[in-house]
Amino acid sequence: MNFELLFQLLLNGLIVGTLYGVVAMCFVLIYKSTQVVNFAQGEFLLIGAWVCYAFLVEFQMPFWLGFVFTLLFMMAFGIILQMVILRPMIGEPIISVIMVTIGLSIFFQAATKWIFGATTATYPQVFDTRTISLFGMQIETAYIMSFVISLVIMAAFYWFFKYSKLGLAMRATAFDQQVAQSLGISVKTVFAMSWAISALVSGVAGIVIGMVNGVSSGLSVIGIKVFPAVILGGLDSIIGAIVGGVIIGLLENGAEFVDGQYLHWGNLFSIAPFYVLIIILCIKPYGLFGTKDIERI
Amino acid sequence: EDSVFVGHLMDITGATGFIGKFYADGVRDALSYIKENGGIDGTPLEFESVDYAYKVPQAIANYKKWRSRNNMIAMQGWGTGDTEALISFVAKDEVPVYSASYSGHLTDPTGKNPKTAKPAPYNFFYGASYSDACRAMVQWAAEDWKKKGGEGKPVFSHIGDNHPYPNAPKEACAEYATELGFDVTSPVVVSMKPGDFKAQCLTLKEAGTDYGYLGNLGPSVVSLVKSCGTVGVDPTWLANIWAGDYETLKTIGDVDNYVFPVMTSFWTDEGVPGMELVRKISMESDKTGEQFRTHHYIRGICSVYYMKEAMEWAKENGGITGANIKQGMYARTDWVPKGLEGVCMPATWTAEDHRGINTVNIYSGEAHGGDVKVTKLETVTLPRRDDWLGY
Amino acid sequence: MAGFSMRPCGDFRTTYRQDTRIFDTTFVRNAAILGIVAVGLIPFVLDGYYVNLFIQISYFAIAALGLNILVGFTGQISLGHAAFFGFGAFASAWINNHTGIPVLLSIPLAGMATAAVGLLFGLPAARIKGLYLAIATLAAQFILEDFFARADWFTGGSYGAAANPINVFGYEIMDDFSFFYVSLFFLVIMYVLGSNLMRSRDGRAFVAVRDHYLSAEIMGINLTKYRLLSFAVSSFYAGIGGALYGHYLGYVSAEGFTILLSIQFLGMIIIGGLGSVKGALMGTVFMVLLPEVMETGVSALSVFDWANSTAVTDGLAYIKEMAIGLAIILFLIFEPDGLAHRWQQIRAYWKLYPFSY
Amino acid sequence: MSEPARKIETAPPLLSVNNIEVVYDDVILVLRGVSLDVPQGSIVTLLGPNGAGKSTTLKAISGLLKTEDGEVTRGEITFAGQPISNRYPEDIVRSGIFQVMEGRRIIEDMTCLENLRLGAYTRKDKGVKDDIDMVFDYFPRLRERTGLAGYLSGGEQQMLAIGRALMARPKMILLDEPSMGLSPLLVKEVFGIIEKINRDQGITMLIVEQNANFALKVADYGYIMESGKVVLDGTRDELLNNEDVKEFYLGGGSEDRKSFKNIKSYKRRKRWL
Amino acid sequence: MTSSDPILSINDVSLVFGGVRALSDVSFSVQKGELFSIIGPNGAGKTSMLNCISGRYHPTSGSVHFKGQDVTGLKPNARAELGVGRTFQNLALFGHMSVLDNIMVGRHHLLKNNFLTGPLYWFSGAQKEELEHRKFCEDVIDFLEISHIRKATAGTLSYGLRKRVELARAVALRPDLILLDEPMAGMNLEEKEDMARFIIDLNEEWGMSVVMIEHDMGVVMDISSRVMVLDFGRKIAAGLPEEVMANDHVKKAYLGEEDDEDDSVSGKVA
Ligand SMILES: Nc1ncnc2c1ncn2[C@@H]1O[C@H](COP(=O)(O)OP(=O)(O)OP(=O)(O)O)[C@@H](O)[C@H]1O
Ligand SMILES: Nc1ncnc2c1ncn2[C@@H]1O[C@H](COP(=O)(O)OP(=O)(O)OP(=O)(O)O)[C@@H](O)[C@H]1O
Ligand SMILES: CC(C)C[C@H](N)C(=O)O
Ligand SMILES: [Mg+2]
Ligand SMILES: [Mg+2]
Repeated sequence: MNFELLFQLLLNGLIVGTLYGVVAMCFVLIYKSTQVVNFAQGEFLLIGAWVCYAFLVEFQMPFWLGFVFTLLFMMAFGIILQMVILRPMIGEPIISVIMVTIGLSIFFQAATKWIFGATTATYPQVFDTRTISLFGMQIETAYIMSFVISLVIMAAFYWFFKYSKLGLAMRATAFDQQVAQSLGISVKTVFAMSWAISALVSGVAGIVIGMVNGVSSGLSVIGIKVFPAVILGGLDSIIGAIVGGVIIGLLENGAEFVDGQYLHWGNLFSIAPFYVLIIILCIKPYGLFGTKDIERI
Repeated sequence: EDSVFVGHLMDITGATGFIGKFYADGVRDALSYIKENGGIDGTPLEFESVDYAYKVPQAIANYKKWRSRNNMIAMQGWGTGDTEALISFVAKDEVPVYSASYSGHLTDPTGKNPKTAKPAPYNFFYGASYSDACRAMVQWAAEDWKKKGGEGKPVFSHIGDNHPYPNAPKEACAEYATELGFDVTSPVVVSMKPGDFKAQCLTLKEAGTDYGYLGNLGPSVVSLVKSCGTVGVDPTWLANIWAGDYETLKTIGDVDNYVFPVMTSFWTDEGVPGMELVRKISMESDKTGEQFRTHHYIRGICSVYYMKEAMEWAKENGGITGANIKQGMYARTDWVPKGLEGVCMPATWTAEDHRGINTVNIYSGEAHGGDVKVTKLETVTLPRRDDWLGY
Repeated sequence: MAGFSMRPCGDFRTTYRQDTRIFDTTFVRNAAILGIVAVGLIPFVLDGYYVNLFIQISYFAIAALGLNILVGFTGQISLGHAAFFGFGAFASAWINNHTGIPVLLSIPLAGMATAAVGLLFGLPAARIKGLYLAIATLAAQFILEDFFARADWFTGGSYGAAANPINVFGYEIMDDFSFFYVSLFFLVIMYVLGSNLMRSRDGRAFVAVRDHYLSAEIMGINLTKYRLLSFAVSSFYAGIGGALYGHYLGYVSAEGFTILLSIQFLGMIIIGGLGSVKGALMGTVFMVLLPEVMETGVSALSVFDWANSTAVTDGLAYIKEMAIGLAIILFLIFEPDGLAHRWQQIRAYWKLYPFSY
Repeated sequence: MSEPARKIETAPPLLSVNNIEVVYDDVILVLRGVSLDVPQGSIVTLLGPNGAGKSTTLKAISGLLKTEDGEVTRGEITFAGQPISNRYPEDIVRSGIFQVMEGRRIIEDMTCLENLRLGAYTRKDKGVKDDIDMVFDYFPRLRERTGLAGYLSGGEQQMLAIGRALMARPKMILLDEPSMGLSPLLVKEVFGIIEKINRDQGITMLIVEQNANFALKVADYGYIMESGKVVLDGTRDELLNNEDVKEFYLGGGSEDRKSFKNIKSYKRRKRWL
Repeated sequence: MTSSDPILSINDVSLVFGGVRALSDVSFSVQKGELFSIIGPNGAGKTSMLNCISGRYHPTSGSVHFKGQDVTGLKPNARAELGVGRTFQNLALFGHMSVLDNIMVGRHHLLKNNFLTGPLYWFSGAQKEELEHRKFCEDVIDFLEISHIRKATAGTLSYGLRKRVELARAVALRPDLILLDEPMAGMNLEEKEDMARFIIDLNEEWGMSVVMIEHDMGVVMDISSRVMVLDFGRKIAAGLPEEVMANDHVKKAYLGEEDDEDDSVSGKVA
């Protein structure tokens, strides 16, 4: 058994996993406040990454400015999207809303390809993407940064939902829109806020991934990849999202180890998380940290 | 017949759209150039280009539609998956298909090689098969290893998705590599969709790969090479033809040792007589004539022109039907379409052997900070071994 | 209390039998039969293009009905329907290729095999609910897709498998014209069976489980059994649809059954109307015709000169995709309950007209 | 029972519903011309059989109809002089009307405390903490229930729902069957509290109730609805003395009440129309 | 009316949720043909008791015997087949089904057709069977006077109507023991009188044993044969209605002192 390789793979899994975790958190945010599973999550990342790219390359902005502009753009994007598309869906069956996000995903997938092309684009070296060596493993500084960012975002989200009034309102809205409205909560505002925050955070994640791997339409597959992460952690748990993300990251890399060294099946890397997902769900039907449905009658 | 109809399947928006667009533009421009300039010896040419997004069922549905509605005579295709799926259909319907799939499986028209699962009598492509191109590069690599003074056996790995296109040369090339004294590892599976491939790179590192065959293309290859760069893995990459071009290298940004095959002249090459026609064709979609074209674009033109000349032969020999076009493909040896001299390489198809081209130009590319440099390494001419026919 | 008796004045029912019919009135039933006959004339009137569209509609609609039984009627969202559809296609091809059982028989057999696989992947449904289950089915989707690409013995691996044409009494159904009738036959049979299921005991149990599983259980419904059963029935439909598809195309490719197709199936039933038998059909028609209409729209543009430069034609490929996404969005914004619901409202309106309130 | 109610006749109506018609789902007509007035500071009760449209009337006022595909198609609702028909529920809450919905509808996956804090969602002032204590004083048993509200018993949930309304400190509360599911002791308490709130805080109340005895005890004025129409209205005393009301809603005083056991035939359903 | 063999007997049932003791060592039995009422303050554990009987909750300790058989470990659906039907405090109808279908679901365990015979409707006897049972359901509908809403979607009905449909659904099960959780909540006097009549008929004419939770003391006093009082999960009294009402503890914890009444609804009423 090659421990060094295993160790490096797991380290890699940890780092990639936190990134999954951040994207997963964006999912959870939307879900927690609107009960909507956002199938366009991957496209949010993509849009964030492309827009930042455009600011940096087309408009030649310095990185910090482009970054801030991207965040502003993403926020506006989230709000406008909610106003135009999702607001009319308030009160409609959840599954219809989910289908709408699928429609959005199709739409943005094509739109970004059209506008930005199907080629992979590389960020200019504005930001230091040096690698540092950690335990004999090369690590991108950007990934380390994302690791820190994720922890910060996670803590912020946790506080937000537990203690802030808007956070409470979001949970109430998710539970029952009619009741929330009867309490004077503007479902529209709540939705707009959650989409805005989610879009913003997705944008950050998109930029981080883009800096390391380049931007291309393929980036949006992350949107599907984090499903297992979200579910493992529990759909409505912020901490669960991070833990789920890390587990998936570790699992992928662990599977690669087993596959590459022993089995040689070839695809364990991408398929193993799904087997594990089913097994874990059978043991813990609400993921690791998800709240149980109240089954009272 | 008052006109001939050619169906054109292209992938612009699908998984291979990144490169598919270049090739599709070549085919489209060539077809409309022919259409506007006299058709097939006076017979008007009709064509329809459909973006099937690299989806096999969509391709088959379109094929059926063209057969029933447009009386399609011949087809310009794209992917390995769809072309291989259509083998029996086109054989039965006698529709010659010129695809951009250089799968070796399409080169045995009669099933002469006992290993051939399905004879492919109506399939043609312009270029060396994926298998032959890989063999040529492996052959080059064997010498390169010696020249560099490498110790022991060099290690070779196939890297690609579990998908007809990357799979096509998998066994053939590994077999030849073993024959040449390589240590061949088990293939490393990397998705055709881009992502973070550091895990797979670590596997390559562990295996000690010296020469890695890249079976995928575009964004996926870019991700892989970049990921490997970050974990400090840099074997000599042997890319398949679709993964080797200026754009890809530029996107990777920083890479040495990137080897790939080429089948035509480059857009920037000077003093090639046939480039005049290529530039005219390019004006079809780019009035300025300034747009840079990749060699995939140019291969698209060659593919159309072989079809065009075979059709002209058919017209003189009993009318433009599928069966006659097929005969037309066998009518010449060391064949270069008129006006494309120096652009397309001399090709020979026979009724028993559809390996039109067995010569591979091997190039090497490197990129530093986005500046790309491409140099020619060698031209390898492979023997037409019978046991290599059809795979 | 208006609105509770939405049937024409003068239509008084005297027996319960009249009240449990699939079609409300004799008139509607006759209209439906007439409709089927009219559809049967399509190949004589319209060209191959439409025949082909109809065939697509039939195999997709069969599978969509299956998905609606699972999602719409039993309330278990599945993101893996395409994989079951694919399994049916491979299974039927395999059965026919390897045992020589005639295609017409291998299709239902493939349905059963798919039902078994569906049951297997449905097992977690005994414990998992809601979106968690939805994602578990997503796992099923990827696991099966991986299986298709890997199981050379069964699917031909990444190269796919050939599927023989249907053979009826020694006559090979090769062309769309005759395949049309085969698919019409299957469509009608499967829809009649589906309607009957939904108005009898087990169909009601499905809906009860969806609407309130806790009280359903107390009413004597075995939750585990029905959750699994709906997976099996749904996969059976998917299998039949898939098998038809395979034999129609003549070739089954491991790539054809992606998550995108699963999503398309979901789109069909959501747009058609969840929990409605005819909704599944309506939604399928919508989803099959949508890209065609977009395509036609786009090619209609080519009469303009500006629309013929490659820049624009390439753009149009994307515009077409975008338009499909947009059409789904717009449709759901304006018609979130689906076509079947609107249909009901239109009918209610006309029946009560002019006293529409 | 003789002390005259406050001078409600002269007070301008805080809420007035004017001949409204409500349609569900574009086709189902449920209210066919309902009018009622709720004077400032009064308690008005709305009685009627199941399915009469009482809850619908309340939802029309609070704007929650929208969420059920319902719509006010004719008529006007004005609150404090402003038209509010078909406005968004959150705006209506902000303007001072708070509805306690039928069937409690608490947020099950939150604690009592969080539910109460949500009641005060529209408030900007600092008094929220004190008001939470006030609610806990009204309903002491809620203080001890620290788990998720979904696990509370039915009655406890009802208390929480009323408490949550108080947290909003509205001008007017619409109560949909507040006594439903409460033990007799609590029913008394709740009505006591309702009255106290009305008296101490001057909050106007519109109460839909089935327990007509209690409702008419606290109410100043009452309306009776059937099949989407108001069929009878009057002051408390008028209604208490109406023969039909006595027979169908009050059961004719507690002494000569006939036993439920002895009702041998079903009531013919009384129609005022 | 009552015979002496118990149809239901509850032996020392306790139920604990985390820290909450919803039931502590409750025992009682219901005789065949009895109309047994459970009363008690809110949160006393009444609904939890019904849930233990119908199988939604499994007691932490103690046992439930139905018709002499130990059913403690059985699932709810198995108990339904043995003949336990119930209604719910918080409505639990199948909201998107018609009233008729809701009631037909009650017949589930009595129907024989299944997913194989159902689709072959006309040929497998499924139709015949459905229609037979439909007739029974119509009788229940007539009995409960809800024929005008037969085709309505259950979810759109008003609260009171839904309660009635729930009762109909439970009756359609043809249970030997029917559990009613506050069947009269949300009804006015007139409707309560009707409901009381239905329940008495179910008990006397249809021969069902009834366990009922109800807060309306008038109804409980008048129609039940025996009453049990729960408080904080404990049984604090049981017996004939008059006996129970006379119990001091019950008066205080549940009814509130009689003479306090006018004070609590003070002011103008006084
Ligand atoms: N969302 C809806 N869609 C269609 N019809 C509805 C809807 N909500 C209520 N109705 C109908 O409107 C009528 C009045 O209902 P409402 O709930 O207002 O009655 P209610 O007077 O509150 O009765 P209850 O005392 O039983 O609560 C009923 O016939 C009901 O079926
Ligand atoms: N599933 C559960 N989890 C946690 N606690 C529960 C659960 N079910 C009931 N309880 C608790 O058990 C106690 C008894 O509840 P139950 O519903 O049986 O009361 P009840 O007597 O029916 O009251 P009510 O008359 O108000 O309906 C309550 O304090 C409740 O919070
Ligand atoms: C991947 C692509 C470049 C398509 C290629 N022609 C194939 O063989 O599939
Ligand atoms: Mg009501
Ligand atoms: Mg209770």
